[in-house]
Amino acid sequence: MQNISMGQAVAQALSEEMRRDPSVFMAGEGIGVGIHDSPLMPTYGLLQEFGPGRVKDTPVSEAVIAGLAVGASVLGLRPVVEVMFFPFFTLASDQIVNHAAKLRYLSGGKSAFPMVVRIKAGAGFGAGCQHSHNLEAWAAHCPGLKVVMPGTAADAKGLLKSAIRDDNPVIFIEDMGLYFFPTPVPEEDYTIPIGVADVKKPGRDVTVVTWSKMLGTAFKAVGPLAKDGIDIEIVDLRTLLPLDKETILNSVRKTGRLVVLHEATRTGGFGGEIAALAAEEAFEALKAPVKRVTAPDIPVPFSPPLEKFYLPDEAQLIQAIKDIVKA
Amino acid sequence: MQNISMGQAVAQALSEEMRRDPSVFMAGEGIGVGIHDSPLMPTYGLLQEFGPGRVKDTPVSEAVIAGLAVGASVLGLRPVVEVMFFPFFTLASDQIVNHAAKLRYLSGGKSAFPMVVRIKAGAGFGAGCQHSHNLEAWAAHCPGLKVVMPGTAADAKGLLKSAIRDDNPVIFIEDMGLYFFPTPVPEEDYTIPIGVADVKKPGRDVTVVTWSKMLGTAFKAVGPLAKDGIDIEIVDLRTLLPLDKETILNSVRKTGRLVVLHEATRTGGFGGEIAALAAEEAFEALKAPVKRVTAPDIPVPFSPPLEKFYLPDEAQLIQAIKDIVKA
Amino acid sequence: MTSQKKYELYRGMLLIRRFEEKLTELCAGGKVPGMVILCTGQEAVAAGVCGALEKEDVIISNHRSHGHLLAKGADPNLIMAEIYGKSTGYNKGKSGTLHIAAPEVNALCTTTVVGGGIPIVVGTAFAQQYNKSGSVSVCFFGNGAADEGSFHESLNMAALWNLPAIFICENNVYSGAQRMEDHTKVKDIATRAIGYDMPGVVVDGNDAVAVYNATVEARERCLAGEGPTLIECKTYRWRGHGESDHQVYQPKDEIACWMERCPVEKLQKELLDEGFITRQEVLELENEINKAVEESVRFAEDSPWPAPEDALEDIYA
Amino acid sequence: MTSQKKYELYRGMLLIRRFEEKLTELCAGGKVPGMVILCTGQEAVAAGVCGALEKEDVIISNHRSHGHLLAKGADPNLIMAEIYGKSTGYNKGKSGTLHIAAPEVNALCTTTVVGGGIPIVVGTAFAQQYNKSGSVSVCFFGNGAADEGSFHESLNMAALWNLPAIFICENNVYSGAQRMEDHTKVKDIATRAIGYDMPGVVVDGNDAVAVYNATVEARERCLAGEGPTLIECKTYRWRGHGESDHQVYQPKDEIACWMERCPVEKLQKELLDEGFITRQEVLELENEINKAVEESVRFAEDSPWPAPEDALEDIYA
Ligand SMILES: Cc1ncc(C[n+]2csc(CCOP(=O)(O)OP(=O)(O)O)c2C)c(N)n1
Ligand SMILES: Cc1ncc(C[n+]2csc(CCOP(=O)(O)OP(=O)(O)O)c2C)c(N)n1
Ligand SMILES: [Mg+2]
Ligand SMILES: [Mg+2]
Repeated sequence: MQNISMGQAVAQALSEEMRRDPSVFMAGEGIGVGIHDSPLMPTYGLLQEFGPGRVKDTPVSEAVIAGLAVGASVLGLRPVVEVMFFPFFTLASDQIVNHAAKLRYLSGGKSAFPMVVRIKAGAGFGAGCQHSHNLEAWAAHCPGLKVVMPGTAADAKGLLKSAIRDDNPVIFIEDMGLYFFPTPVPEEDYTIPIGVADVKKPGRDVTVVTWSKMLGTAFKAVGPLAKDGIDIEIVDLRTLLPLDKETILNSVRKTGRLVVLHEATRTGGFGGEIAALAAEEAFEALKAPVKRVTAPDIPVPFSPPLEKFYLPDEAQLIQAIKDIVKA
Repeated sequence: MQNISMGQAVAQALSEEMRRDPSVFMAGEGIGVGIHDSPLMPTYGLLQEFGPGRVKDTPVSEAVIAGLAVGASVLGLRPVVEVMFFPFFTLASDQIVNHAAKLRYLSGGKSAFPMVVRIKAGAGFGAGCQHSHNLEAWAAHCPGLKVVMPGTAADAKGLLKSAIRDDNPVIFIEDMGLYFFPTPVPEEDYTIPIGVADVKKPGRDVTVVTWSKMLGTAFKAVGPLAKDGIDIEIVDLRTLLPLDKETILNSVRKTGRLVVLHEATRTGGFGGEIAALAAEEAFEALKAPVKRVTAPDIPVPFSPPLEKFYLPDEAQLIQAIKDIVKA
Repeated sequence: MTSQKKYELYRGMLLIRRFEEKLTELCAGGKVPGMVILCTGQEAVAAGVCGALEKEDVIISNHRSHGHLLAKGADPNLIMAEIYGKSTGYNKGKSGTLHIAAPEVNALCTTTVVGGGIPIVVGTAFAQQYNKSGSVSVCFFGNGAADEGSFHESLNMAALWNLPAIFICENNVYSGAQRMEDHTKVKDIATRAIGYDMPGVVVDGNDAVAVYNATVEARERCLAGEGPTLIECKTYRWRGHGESDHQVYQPKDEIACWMERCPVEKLQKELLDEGFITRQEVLELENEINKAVEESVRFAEDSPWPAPEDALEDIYA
Repeated sequence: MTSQKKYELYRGMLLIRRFEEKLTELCAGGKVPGMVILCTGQEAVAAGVCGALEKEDVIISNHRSHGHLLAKGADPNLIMAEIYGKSTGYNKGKSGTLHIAAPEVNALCTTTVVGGGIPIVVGTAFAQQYNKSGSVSVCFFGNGAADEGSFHESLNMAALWNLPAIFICENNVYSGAQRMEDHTKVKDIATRAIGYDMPGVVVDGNDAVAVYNATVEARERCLAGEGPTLIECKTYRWRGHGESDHQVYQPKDEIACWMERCPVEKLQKELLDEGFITRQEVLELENEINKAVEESVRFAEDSPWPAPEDALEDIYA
């Protein structure tokens, strides 16, 4: 088992898939020659290995980067393109939502669009709201897309391989907060299925459904809560679309309590979907109100104390859990 | 009381506001000289009355149409711009989400962006998924925006006037299914406050939260359910952001049962937010599982029987209500 | 150009014309659902461009697609059935008139998002270059679409990478109800090619032979690795934006003037003048084509509707 | 240009230079949060453009904004405090270095979405035209931004409507780590103006006087109702894209060569040669400016952080 960061795990998945399958190529702004020459970054070293024919630095043109993937994939290539930061998803969204997600349907099932859009996400870098704005709820509201958001380096590697081998457009969202800390990642070639949530920690009292960087926040709450005799079950969604309802519902039916934890802002966030699911399909099992722990409904502010205030933390999670265990 | 369609009610609000306030202007594709020369359309007659200086036909350029509104509003004008169909919101979304919604925050409260973006929405016209795709959940997930989606012509008039007078960016979503049927609309100048839901029909047994065209579908369920002794309360959201939680919660606390009805696809739809709200804050009052009646998770298909299948209808609503009244 | 080739272009245009005239009739009779958008008067663009392509060349089309599809060799029956929304249509009724894809003839994607196809053709051309497939990609779009940001990003990238792409701007004077001078100040869209260091060509879009020749040249450039070309075809939309548009903003004499320059009649006259066909043969051809069109309507009308639950299929591969 | 005016431009450039050199130092010392992006070497663009504007003229800036803001007359203290994220900053710490708005001097919006400001300047210029305010709007953006769709849509609309807008493309050779030839085939971004029937001008972006003159002319066109101008200022980024960029892709001799062409020294030399200032006065000015910069740092460091809950404010008007 190697110890590598999520950035490195992504780079490993990319390079292994590119070696395996010559139809895989990459495109994006500065994915080859970049302004961050760090081996922790997710496309580090790929230009050197695969050359400019397969690792394409592009103009700053998000719409055509996405369109490039749509067109190349319908002819059978497997593009992996990058949207540098999540707010720029807006600029690519017509191609992704109205084209990548819909053109197979519009072909009556004749065509396929095996493409991956990698997106860098997450607040916490002092970059402000035009660089940090988690919009996974947008992508997850678009039938035809798959939406993946790994919470560990090991998951990222296996899920990205699945995404590249998938015959559908996959939005693969990488929280930059996970890029820099090494964790154990298997060395071999493995895939993790898209559409399957993972119970990262079994528990008795409360189900915490979360994804991406917030998985770490959930784990930080385990110890303090255990001291109070509260045993949480952590369900890492990993894939938002298609949603693994069974794993969520089984957990909620077992614990009878649900807290959803995500970094995105609250209103209209994907946490609503999870809470709704429980209220619809695990209602009889629920012993207490559902809770969502999320960012407040504000843009991500720049100043360190403000940005810290923005990000949900384990204290808020612990409080929410205690509230409903008491209830 | 006049009998006019929602298209006419919108046109009336626009012309009255333009007469009242010279800082109001309009821009959009074919809002002046249009391919539909019908008096039922929402911008009919405005070019004649106000001239090409205030009713600006634009190139087919959604990003700059939205940017025009951002820039003009920060200098104190009150632009009302149009996005022709909801899927093209994607093309304007960087300007709307990363700029209109955030620039006030980024100015530290120094600047204001009093602009309205009108969007034509709704399936049912045989135009297919690149013209019909309700994305209100996207807009409602963006702090800094207000999101309004009227369900009657009378509401449209009063809400649009409020939107134009509001000092914030307002996304005003008009379902084209309401454009063509006359209903009573007060003749005088009136506003309806943004952020206030409306109990369109009080009832005892089940709360139905809905908005836009689906309000009519909810009303179609009233009679048949009454025959079975079920009395529904219909809450017309009217505004999705800011969300009138109190009205929703009061109703749910009273009836103990909630069904959310919307036209957009299910997963990630704004119905999740409403269901989550109930599961969080009216949990004790809930007597039965929450239900969502929505379109299935598919793009809007073209063929009439398929498109009909797509649209949620009163039969589905009635079934959902009966299911939870029995439960 | 050989007379034989000219005859093929003529024949192709005639099919498009009659197919769409039938649609006008069907729309007036309320026979087809949704909004139907025709290219009547613009047939020379579809015929001239597609006449210069090989089967494996890709086309990406827009809302005004019937001509492109027919010229690329798509089956009129399957197009008509799709327009009707029948299960036998090219896309099982999911697309309707606005987004027909016919991968069978490499009409890979049709998008009704104005400008939406231009980035996609960058992708298909990239795949052709990447695979050294010796084929090219063509995107059809209107003068209005040339104002979309996607046009700009796409032409820049295509030029930068020398992609085998041909950008066909079908300038029919209007963009919706807006005339060219109401949506851009520039006189020729082709001028914009300079901004990407790409050749930009203006051709008479009512002359199928001129369109054909320009396309052949652009295709050769593509295959020689010299990159993309922007071809602006000046033409005119005889009918409204769609069949429900009453054309109140289109001057009657302007329409009349352009009808004088009918691209189908032009080629017919040349072929008659050259003695390649006789009046009798024209009548026979008309007859044959009318039959094919009638047959497509019969096929569509006799075809079953999709079952409602079919709507749930074809989302994921 | 009068020597007095030239002196003002020189003085403005010197302030920008020293202000940003200080930021380089602060970043290296880990004193300021987030990613700081400097315009060192490009000062002549900010100074030349803003020197030609009146107070009521609007500027819309981008991620490389400090120069624009200072040249437009923004307060160094409030900029520095904002960069530090302090409550006394222009935007109470909500913006940081990347999106500073200083409505006080009509630096209305700064957006770090590449190309995002270009549509906005169409809006401000429209408002000025609508209100017959006799002022103009200027948008600063880079060579990279000129590939975004927003550039295209905006220039087309601005030209179509004859808006009083000036588009300043600050071509510093790079777009992130990509050189100009890696992101577009065209040699001069200004060429693209032809595609909108708009004047496109190339100027030496290291010559504040040339930039000033081009802006004056463009501004006069605006005010005469003759519409917008695209001005491309050829310049160079001495430092990395941001302060954390180690410039591995920027050839050392290229940097050295451009440092030879320092815009600040150029004007200083001219003023000395003209005898308008003496070496002594230069030293005094340096001194004064260094003090102002130090003062801005002191102001920022002494200022309080915003309270966490302040994050909840300023969303809605
Ligand atoms: C992104 C987008 N905006 C607006 C529309 C509505 N619309 C459909 S066709 C059209 C005009 C397009 O004009 P042009 O590109 O010249 O094509 P033409 O219809 O003339 O063939 C418009 C505005 C659309 N379908 N997509
Ligand atoms: C829409 C968008 N895409 C990508 C980025 C990341 N990014 C920031 S600056 C930059 C390069 C811009 O180059 P240029 O416009 O030439 O400006 P310069 O940095 O050289 O001043 C990129 C790609 C961004 N901020 N916004
Ligand atoms: Mg046209
Ligand atoms: Mg640059």
